[in-house]
Amino acid sequence: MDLALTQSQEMLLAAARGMVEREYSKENLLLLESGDTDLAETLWQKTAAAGWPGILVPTKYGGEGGSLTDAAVLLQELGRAPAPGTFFSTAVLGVLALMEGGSEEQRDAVLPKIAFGENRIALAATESRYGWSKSLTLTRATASHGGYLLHGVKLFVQDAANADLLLCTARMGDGEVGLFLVDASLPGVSVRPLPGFVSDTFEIKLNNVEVPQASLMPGGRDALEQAILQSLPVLGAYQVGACERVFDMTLDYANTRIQFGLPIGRFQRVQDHVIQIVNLKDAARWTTYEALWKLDESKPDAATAVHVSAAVASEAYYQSCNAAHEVHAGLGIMREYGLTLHTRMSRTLYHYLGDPTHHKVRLAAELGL
Amino acid sequence: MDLALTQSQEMLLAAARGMVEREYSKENLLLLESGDTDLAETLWQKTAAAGWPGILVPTKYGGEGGSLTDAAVLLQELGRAPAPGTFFSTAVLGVLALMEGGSEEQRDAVLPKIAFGENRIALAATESRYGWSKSLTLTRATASHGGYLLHGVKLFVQDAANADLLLCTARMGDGEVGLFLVDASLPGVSVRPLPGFVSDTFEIKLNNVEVPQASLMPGGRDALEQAILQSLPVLGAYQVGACERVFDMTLDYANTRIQFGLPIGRFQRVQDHVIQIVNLKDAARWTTYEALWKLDESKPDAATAVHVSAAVASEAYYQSCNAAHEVHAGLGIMREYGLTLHTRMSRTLYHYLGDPTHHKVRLAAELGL
Amino acid sequence: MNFELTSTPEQETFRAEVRSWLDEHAPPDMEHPADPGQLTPGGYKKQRQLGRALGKKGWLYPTYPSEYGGGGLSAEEALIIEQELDRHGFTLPPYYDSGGKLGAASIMVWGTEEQKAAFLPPIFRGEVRTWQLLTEPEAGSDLANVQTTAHREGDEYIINGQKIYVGSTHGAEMSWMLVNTHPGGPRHQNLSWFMVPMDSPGVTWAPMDLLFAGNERGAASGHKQTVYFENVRLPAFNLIGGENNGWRVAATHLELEHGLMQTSLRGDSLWERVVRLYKEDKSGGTPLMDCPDAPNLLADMYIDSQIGRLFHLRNYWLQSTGRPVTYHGPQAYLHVKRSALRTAKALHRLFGPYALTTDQEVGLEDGHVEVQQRGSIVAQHPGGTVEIQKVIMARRLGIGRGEPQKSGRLK
Amino acid sequence: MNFELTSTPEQETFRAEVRSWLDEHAPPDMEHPADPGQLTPGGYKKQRQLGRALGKKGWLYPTYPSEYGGGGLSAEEALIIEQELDRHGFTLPPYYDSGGKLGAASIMVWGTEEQKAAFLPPIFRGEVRTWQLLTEPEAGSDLANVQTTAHREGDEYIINGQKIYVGSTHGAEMSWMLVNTHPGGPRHQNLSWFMVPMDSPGVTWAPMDLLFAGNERGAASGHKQTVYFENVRLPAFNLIGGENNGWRVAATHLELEHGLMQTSLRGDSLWERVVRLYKEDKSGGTPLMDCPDAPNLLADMYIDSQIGRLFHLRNYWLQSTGRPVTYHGPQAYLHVKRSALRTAKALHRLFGPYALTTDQEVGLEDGHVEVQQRGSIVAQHPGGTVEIQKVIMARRLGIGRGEPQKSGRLK
Repeated sequence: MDLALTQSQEMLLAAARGMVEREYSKENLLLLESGDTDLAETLWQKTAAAGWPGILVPTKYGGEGGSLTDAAVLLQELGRAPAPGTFFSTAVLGVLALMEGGSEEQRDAVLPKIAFGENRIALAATESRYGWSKSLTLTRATASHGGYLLHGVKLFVQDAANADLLLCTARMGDGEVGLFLVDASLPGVSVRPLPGFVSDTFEIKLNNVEVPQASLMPGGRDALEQAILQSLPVLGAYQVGACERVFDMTLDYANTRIQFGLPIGRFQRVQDHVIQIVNLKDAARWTTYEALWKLDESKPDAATAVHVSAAVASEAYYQSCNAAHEVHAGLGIMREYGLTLHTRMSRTLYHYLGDPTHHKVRLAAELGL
Repeated sequence: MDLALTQSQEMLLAAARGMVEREYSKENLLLLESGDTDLAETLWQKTAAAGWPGILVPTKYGGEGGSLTDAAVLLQELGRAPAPGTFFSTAVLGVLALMEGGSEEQRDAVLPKIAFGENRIALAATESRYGWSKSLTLTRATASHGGYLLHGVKLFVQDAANADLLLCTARMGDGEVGLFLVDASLPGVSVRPLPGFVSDTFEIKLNNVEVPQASLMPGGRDALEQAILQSLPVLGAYQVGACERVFDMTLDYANTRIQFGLPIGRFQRVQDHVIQIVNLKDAARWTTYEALWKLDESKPDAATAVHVSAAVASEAYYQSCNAAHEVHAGLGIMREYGLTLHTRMSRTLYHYLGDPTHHKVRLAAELGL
Repeated sequence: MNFELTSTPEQETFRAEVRSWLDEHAPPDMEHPADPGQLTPGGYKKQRQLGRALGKKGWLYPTYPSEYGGGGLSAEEALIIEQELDRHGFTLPPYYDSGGKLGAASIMVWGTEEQKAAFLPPIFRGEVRTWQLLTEPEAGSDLANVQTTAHREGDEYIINGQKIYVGSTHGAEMSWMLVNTHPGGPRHQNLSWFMVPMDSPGVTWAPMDLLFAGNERGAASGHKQTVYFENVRLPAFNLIGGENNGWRVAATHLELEHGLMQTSLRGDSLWERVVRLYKEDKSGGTPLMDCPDAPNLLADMYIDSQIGRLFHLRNYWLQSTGRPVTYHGPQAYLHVKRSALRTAKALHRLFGPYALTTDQEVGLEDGHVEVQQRGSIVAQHPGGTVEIQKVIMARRLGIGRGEPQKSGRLK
Repeated sequence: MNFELTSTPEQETFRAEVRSWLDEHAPPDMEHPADPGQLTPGGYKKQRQLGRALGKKGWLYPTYPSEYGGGGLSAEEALIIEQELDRHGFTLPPYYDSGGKLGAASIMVWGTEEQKAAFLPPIFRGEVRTWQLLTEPEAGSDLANVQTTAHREGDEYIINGQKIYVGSTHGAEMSWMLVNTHPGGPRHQNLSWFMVPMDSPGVTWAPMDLLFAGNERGAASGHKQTVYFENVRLPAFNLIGGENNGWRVAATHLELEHGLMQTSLRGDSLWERVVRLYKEDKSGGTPLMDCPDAPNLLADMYIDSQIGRLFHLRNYWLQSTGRPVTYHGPQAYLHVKRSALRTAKALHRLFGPYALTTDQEVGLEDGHVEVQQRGSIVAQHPGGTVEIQKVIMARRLGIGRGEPQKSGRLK
């Protein structure tokens, strides 16, 4: 047993932390939140220049061929910011979906471009009834001119703003759900941001979009399931990093904010909020990294560990933000302070790829209950 | 609007408090817990001598003809002790079941005796699969010699030790569930206490017990449902009184126990446990008394209020005991201190007549959800 | 016992009068944005118009003496006005006027006859709306740690400093504030309480950029402001309750802020919206997550709302019958704050991302559900954090002290 | 990263050796009562017999130096012994020996060579079992508030006082205790730490009547005792670490008690029992309540047990690799205490009254479920209440202090 990161992971982590602190600074994130798309582009280019998007791309496609744990180390640092989800959607979920479900042609065409930061992917799977079961896919794929016509509405799609490619589910003529890799610039594709207490969430309308036969991914919906399963603890690592940052902010505030002549952290009620965050973040960390290890080692009970970690990490981020708000009181809700960047993201990630209830139902199934 | 008790209720409360403090003292309750059946008999006779068992019995049967709220005042004081459930099973649940479902002959025969403390009743309804739905009744009532043969096992029956009469459900020849008033001394009835973390809980075996036709209660199972509904907030009042006593004990201990040179109640973490008890007990009190008022006034939404109060009161008593244990630490688990009398009772009442989950399901149904 | 807010025949006559008056005088097309920060100047103008009309009848501050512009009415009659306004979707006053609701209580207790006559009628008649200025960057939970100063020069005080989390979107005519008039003086004996015309030279304000603007119960407040004071000169007449006596003056309205003000005893409108969504969904209409314990979550929400209603009903009863009120205000407030977070979580679990968007096409209930998500977080601190509510409860219950602390004077 | 407790081939050989030794030497028909208070004298005798056999091989306290009767083995080898004992349903030692587990650490750090040679070998060889005597009526959370006194006369100390919540059902040969040797002296500098033969004249004990007897993790303890000291004379040799230095001596073992001792890294046996009950019920066997969120409750139970396992695994890793260990012990302990209450509630909801009875016919799992109901409440205070765990965590994290506090020395 050894719960430490490898030396190269430690180096990756240190480099990532430096870059994230520099580029995904609070100031920049507040600008992104205000809709600064030029900055989003600049930051993506810098991320690409660091070679990060290729972390999971096999070396034969020009990537790093890293493990899920390697990717998790990067995500953990991005979560501290909290950086936008483009990287996760593209370099984790997108790459894994292509590896699990793409044709050799699709991999050849796309993976090298991802590794070099030239393609960004968004997963367009959820629809009017939000959830992750196959039966909820209403978008239709109709055979037409040797290709397909896609028609339907995808709701609550993450990170679609700058995506070139959409991973799109659609119901085929035979009733099965197929998975398509769709060029987002095709006629009939329209993308609309959804305002509110969410981060980078969109509606995508597919109005009889003509796609070639080759856009169908042979692995289908099952491959997507598999990709999501592998992605979940990598996303969990992002939530762990985010919890760590929320903890750092809160501990620092508890130690420096003076009220009644004392740092507020001397009051037991305030301490208890901080302790709650520590407990949540540690639970998230260790369940997440065990799930990553089990996936990387192809352990038979990896799925069980994944659902545990997904339920724990989403809940941990959500509740850590709540506890941080209790400690910060008025300051915490000031946008410029930066805590609400996390609060907003914690809400978005709470349901994304399945909320804790969903994962507990899946966990119970894995345990044969 | 007036949330105060009436003057006569206030007088009843004061008298009840005095008597409960005197007769149902901690010392006596510890003896009862150890199985002192002579004392149980003595205490029952004193309770009967005070006229309490007739509180809900209509005057024409020799009782007080009081309202549910009147009965609740008594129960609240008994809950402070916490006194055994015989009084509730007999004078509340038993009387209401007879009123709702008994024949005129049954009422004539039994109600006056209850009012004078000469009969005690236990409800023998639950069986191997615990719960309150009709489908769970497996005990059979077979027509025989102009009466019935009852055969089956009743599990987790409360307060059966000194009961003369059993309110017993059984499945009739036509598949419906009937309700019988059964003489507990009949051949074939055997009563066995169940040990553990419960109070006054029994198994009753009915081995082909011959009962006369007249023991069938015409109101049937529906009348029992109705009686239970009315009894629930009266039991809730018992839980409210119990919470009050747990609060008193805990506040007193927090104020007098010195550690680190201070009363432990000066520490915020200890305060928070006490505050939790106050919040729980007040929530239980006001939901309970509103439900009582709605029942007494025959408000159309009384059932909704009953299920709210039942869920809240059971949870409140359970969690108040837990919070009290956190404050009392080692002292709380010493039997002679008396807190565990409440803890044990809070567990028993948690599931009795439906646990909070059950009442929330019923509540959702009442709300049309 | 009787849990019903019953009315006498006279009160029912009064209700009919209020109802028909409101049908006539409530301006048409009044705005009810989910996020009160979205209230337009025109919408605000209509609220003030209704306020002035109510004020003229003495119905804006109905229980205050009519000699000062109040209505001289009973608590029951005031409740009738509140209930009838509620049918139009408004509270009393129909705009954020926390300064009036809280400050007026202090002026009634601590003001001289001249001060009452000068300050109260414009507020009670709806001509003036008032902000409260309490919180400062260094005075949050520790409200007595005021750094804004005032020193006397002749018949004037000169004020310097800043206050945060103030008021709402559309300006105010008056404010009241706690100011340090004895820097270095003993804690709680160094503060004074002033009425401040907001058009005084040297008073400026700017909106704060917050997670959510409206967070007050009752009339939603809109954007909060930072208010700056630079050599603001104020007549000594505007000092209420005497120099360095401000903490005692503030104790009067803090009691109100700590949960005793809530007279809205109706059901929970959010609950009604959610039930409608849930039922519509069951018949295939709106979007519900696959949530196996939905009935349990909804039951918990309902129970929370009932406990909140009963705590407020009890407080109203205690107060209106002159019974001792101690920990009860903060208890109700604590419940409101805590259950808001539970409800937010339940709604997120029930409706998933639908609960989080204000989008006109897919957002739920014109954004009211999304607003609750943000508002429940913001609601944790105004009027004192959860921790402060518990501090007060513990003192009032006498936990660790033996002797329970009495509550502040209300009248 | 690697979360697996992998073994080298040498370690696997060792495991095989332990396993076959245990198959041979573990007495047959050892008792495993759900409530350890039910352990018979005969059952206890067998536990001690196994303990002495283990002790002879150095496997009872495997990581301690062999010169004192320990095994001189690695942490990994000790874990193998624990795992193999666990297959027989026992911990290491196979009886309650908290005095040995905790006290030995202090003697190793603070004892003189002579003291180590005198006190440790009998414990490590299983000839002596030891109780810890810490809590007093006035010294609970405030463990330093010891009222039991000792004063020196010549080469002896004379002890008077009482200790509560001590040991277990079937007696002990030795105890160690904290005693006040400087009444009126400064806090934390007035205590001394003694080894006490329990057959010393003037030592008596009586069982306490508690909600539940066994509450320690590891080997269940059985009934707790009150131990009385009346003019008990003790050689000065039995004073460990010097007069009035007892608080520092105790800090060594308190660290262990605050959650770092748990090396049981296996799954949760209660969880396995419950899953079996649940699955049997689904096929019509055992009694389950009508509980719509049963899968959710079971998932929560499972998640709690996984977090507990991972916290302990992390602590074991931190400790065995010499990494800094600060708040981690109390964190794991807090989780164990808290999740025990959650689990109790879930079991009550799942199984209703079945969860509460030890009845041989209808009780679940020979009463193990009922015992958990009582045990989870009792488990809240030993080794420090939930509040004390948080106090330590807050200090170690430096909340409100800036500078995190270092943990006590372990070796």
